[in-house]
Amino acid sequence: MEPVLELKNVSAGYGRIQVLRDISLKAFPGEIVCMIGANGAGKSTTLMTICNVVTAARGDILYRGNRINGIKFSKLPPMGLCQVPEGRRIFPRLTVQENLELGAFFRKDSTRIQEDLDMVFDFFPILRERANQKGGTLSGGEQQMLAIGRALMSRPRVLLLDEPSLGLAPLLVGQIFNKITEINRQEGTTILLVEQNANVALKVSRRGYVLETGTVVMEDDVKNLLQNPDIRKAYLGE
Amino acid sequence: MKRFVLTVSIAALASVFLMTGPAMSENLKIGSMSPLTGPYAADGNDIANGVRTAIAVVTAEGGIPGFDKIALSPQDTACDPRQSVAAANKLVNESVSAVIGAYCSSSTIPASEVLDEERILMITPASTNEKVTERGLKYMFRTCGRDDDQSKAAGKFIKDYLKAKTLFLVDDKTTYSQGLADNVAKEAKALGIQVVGHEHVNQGDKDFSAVLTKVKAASPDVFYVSLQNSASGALMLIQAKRTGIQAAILGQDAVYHPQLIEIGKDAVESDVRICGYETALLSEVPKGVFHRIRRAGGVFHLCLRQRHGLF
Amino acid sequence: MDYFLQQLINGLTLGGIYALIALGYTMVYGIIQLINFAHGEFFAAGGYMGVILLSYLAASGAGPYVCLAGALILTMGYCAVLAMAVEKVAYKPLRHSSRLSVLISALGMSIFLQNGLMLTQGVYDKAYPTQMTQGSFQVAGLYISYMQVIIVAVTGILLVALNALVFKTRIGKAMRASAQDKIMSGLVGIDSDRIISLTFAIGAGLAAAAGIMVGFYYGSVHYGMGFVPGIKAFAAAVLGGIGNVTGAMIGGALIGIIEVFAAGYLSSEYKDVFAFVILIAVLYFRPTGIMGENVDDTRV
Amino acid sequence: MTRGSSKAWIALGVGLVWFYLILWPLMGITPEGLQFIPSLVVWLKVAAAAFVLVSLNQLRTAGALAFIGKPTTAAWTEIRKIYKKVPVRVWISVVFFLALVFPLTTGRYEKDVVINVMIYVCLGLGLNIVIGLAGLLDLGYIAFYGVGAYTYALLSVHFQLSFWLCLPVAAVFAAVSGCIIGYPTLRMRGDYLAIVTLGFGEIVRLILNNWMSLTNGPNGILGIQPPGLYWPGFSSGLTLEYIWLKKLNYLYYVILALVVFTIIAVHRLNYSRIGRAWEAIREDETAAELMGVNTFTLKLLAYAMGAVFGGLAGAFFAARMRFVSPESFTFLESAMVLSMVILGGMGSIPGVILGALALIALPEAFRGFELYRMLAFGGAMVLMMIFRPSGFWPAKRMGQRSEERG
Repeated sequence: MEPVLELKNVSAGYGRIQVLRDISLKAFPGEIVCMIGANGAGKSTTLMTICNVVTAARGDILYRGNRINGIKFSKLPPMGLCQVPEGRRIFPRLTVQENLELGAFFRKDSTRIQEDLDMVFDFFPILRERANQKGGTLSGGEQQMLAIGRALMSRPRVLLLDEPSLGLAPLLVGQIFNKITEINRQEGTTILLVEQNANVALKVSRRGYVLETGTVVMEDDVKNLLQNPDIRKAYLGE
Repeated sequence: MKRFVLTVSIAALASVFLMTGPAMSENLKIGSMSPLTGPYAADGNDIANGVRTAIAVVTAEGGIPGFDKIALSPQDTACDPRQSVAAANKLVNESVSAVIGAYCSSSTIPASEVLDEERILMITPASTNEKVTERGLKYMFRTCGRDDDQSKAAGKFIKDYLKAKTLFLVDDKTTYSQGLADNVAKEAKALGIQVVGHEHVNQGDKDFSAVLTKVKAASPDVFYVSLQNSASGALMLIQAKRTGIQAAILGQDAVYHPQLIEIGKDAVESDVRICGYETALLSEVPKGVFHRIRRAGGVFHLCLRQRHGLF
Repeated sequence: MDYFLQQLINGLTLGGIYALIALGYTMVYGIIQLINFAHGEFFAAGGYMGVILLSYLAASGAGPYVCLAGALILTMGYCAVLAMAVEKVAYKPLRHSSRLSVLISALGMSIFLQNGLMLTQGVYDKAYPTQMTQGSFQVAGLYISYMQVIIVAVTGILLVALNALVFKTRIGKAMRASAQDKIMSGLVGIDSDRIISLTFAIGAGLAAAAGIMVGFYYGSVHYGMGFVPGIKAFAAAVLGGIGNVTGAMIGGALIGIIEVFAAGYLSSEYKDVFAFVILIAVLYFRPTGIMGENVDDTRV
Repeated sequence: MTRGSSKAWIALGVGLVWFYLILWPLMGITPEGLQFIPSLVVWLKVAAAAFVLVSLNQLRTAGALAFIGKPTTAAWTEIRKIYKKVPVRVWISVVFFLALVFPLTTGRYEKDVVINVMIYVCLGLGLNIVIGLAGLLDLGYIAFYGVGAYTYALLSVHFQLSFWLCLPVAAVFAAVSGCIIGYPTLRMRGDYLAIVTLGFGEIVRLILNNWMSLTNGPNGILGIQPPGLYWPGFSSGLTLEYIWLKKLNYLYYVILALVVFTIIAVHRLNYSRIGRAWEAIREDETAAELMGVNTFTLKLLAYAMGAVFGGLAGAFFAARMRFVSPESFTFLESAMVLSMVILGGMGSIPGVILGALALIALPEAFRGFELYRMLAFGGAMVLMMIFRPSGFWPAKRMGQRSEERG
């Protein structure tokens, strides 16, 4: 089966500082793939490189078969590739509703946008309550839901999630990840999940990559990763 | 202002030739210093073009003995003292025989010291600050009137011809216009005219509504406007008409320029202009005429000067 | 009492003009944190294009209202195109370098445009066909000229329209989003370069409208007319809280009224000094301006 | 035609179309009708110039200009290598020697321009402390220049004090006004600072122009004494007569001494404890505050130190012109000094000197263009900024990570 998203020997960085060193990665349609690694391993940089916010020095980024290396990152959402970046980055001085509507900024089909809006409000009822509140006034968990809701509004084919569990209480983390699996099952969205919280990430996804200091050190099905002693010691805290 | 600057430049150029003995080099180099860029570019270019026309006129009449060509090197001072000294030094390097120059007094004064040191003749057609020629510089001359003599004529005109009792003055804090307004105020007080107000605006202001409302409240017989150039003069006259000021408006020579009519249009249509070198000109006109025009809120431009020797 | 009201009208008119220019400063600053020193030149270019189009349309026999409306719209369009070109040439290449280098590029562009106007339009002031809107009417002893009413009215209309655009429309949302976080707005599909270009166009359009009205109100335009009002409008934008659209309107009106009352009641030669002293006093007690919320400096 | 080069041609084409779209309405629409010829003529000239530039650029990228390109780049790397090998102290003494000899070999005009450059070097280095080191955007710096100039002018005219005595007095007055202007801005950040300093600059200029009794308003102050010196006069035995340094040559050496003093002082400040504290404030004011840097007093000190050099340059300016008027202290001058610092390279002494040279010598070089002088100057400023955003000679320490030093 053709991977929907593929990185071939990609290297990238900021100026002369190399962050990603020769990374290759695949994500198949409808699959949840996770990438775990310590802080500063280059997880966020990988997602930013996929979206061309960080330009890849070498290697190819293939999305549905065609090379998207040089494309302006504002052209990706219409192609179905969306990202919820690190730290959620919702628009603090826009209302919750406006944040969500911006998710569908590039879409022209206004009737279906309204449907999606109701769908997101059903997914995250708290957001319906706070629809006219400014984004900045929401709590961490609510902001995270808003960020994911906003990404849903663009009906992504591939969703890049950067540490959704960041700064959330364990109970909330559980809720968020149920929603993520629900989205994947219902909408069939391919999800590339970047997480520090290895436990939760590995439970939810089918395949996983382990990233250390900019290189992929291991790639396997989740079952094998869970048994692997090194992984258990390094990431699962046994 | 254009015709005025032109006549002044020709006079200046003519005097230059009398001063410089016949030099052997085949072409006579003349320098000109005026603000070709910046806010005063209109007047600066008048001066430069005035000198060009003067050269054309002189060459048309057979040129100067001993020279077959007169070359002009126009320099831009942008009314900035630093740039005018640089321009003066450049002209020294180009070894010009004389310089027609500088519009703002603040450019003329420093530049004249440079040129005087190198014994190069400098004639200013427009800087009216008394200090320009009172510093004992041998090579510094002026062909425009000084502030004090135009104000004598204005005082006399207001008193005898306009028969005004009260006077309101406005000037825009530039060497030329403030000096003139202060002198006119002094003359008016000496002649027993009551000065009901003397306001200052800043050069470059466009909105005079606040000051004009003050003038309207004071409702003087004559409103003396002393501004730097015709553009600001037109601004003042349009807004004065709009605020419904009944007083007769008296302007000075700098504002007397064809451009004033072009911009002012109906605000200046009842404009009586008396310009020339002789106060005697006044005597020919019967006194009552002006009095009647004043009552109708007419606009006058008085730029009379005592006949002054050129040197 | 009449004197007070008459000065108030003068102040509001002047304030309206400053507000229109200040809007351009605030919008451009809001989106790329640039003090656009060339903005005053769009105001001047608007003044010139206004009289060029007016005399052309009048010569080709159009009625007064057609002339006025036509000139206004076409001039705003022209200045929008000019602003977009300036942004592409002088600011876009410096998008990722320090904010100070863009500032100097703006200064250079201001000098360039000013002299460009002088060279194409001549050094003399260009007269406005003021007979179209001359005349004033009296209300209880107060002299109000038609032009003063037009300026305050047009300023009000343009501000309401701008507020609706920024807070009610889709493009407005994109502009606000882009101002708050350029990377994230890109990730939801907003092309920030197009939004920045659009912001410049709108800002310059408003400044052009102000240019035309100043032309009518004062009777003539001069290539250097944009410099001093530009600084005053920038002060107004900061007084109102830089980056805040309504703040620019309040700031503009305030600076206009302060200036006129300082000239009317205190001394007209120090009116600018009072305007700046009050600006500094307000900023001392409220460092982010009247309407400004504390915009965090660390922009991504 | 490789993909890259066709992109350049397309950009040129689009640019020229836009240029005509902007130029034609300004020149072509006249009450008599629509004219195209004058604007077309101008457009063709610009198009031809642009065409030449782009084709040159294409040739350069395509390597066709190797026969010029290679030797120049080789020479340039050579110079760089020599420059690195030879200790800086040698270079400085060479430059200093050249500066000493300069006035003897040149005419009045060149001396005058270089004196102006040196005045603006002092101003630029002073402003560099405020912006380059402490990162405070000061748009009203010329106020200190004015305070210095008027202080010396008034002291010299009213009390006949000598120039050398007034120098420190002018510096103190400027420093005091630096604190007065600096104080209200302490709590402000970024561009709010810009407008407040701009406001103060305008306030000082307006006061100079309107306070008739003190500053004689627009008429300015006349008859200021130039610097004097006791020089061993051989005419009547070995007596020290007092000669006025009026000649350009003498004035040149006075300002040269002032520039050398400024450079040494700024250099020492750069690498002193205060200098590092200023740089901490510039990089991140809150972090600096947390680390015990007393930002309030240090920012005031930055204003004061910057003002001192502004005052010194002002005093010399007054002594040299022997006439002072408010027209020399407009906002445009502040903008010019600011441009020098940023164009030359923030925080770097050679950079500021290059910046001053560029922005004073350039308008003089364009003097031949007469009306087009300022147009070319504005255009040059934009182009210089685009091709060297971080300045001609950026400071080495400016925000560089250690690995990038390599």
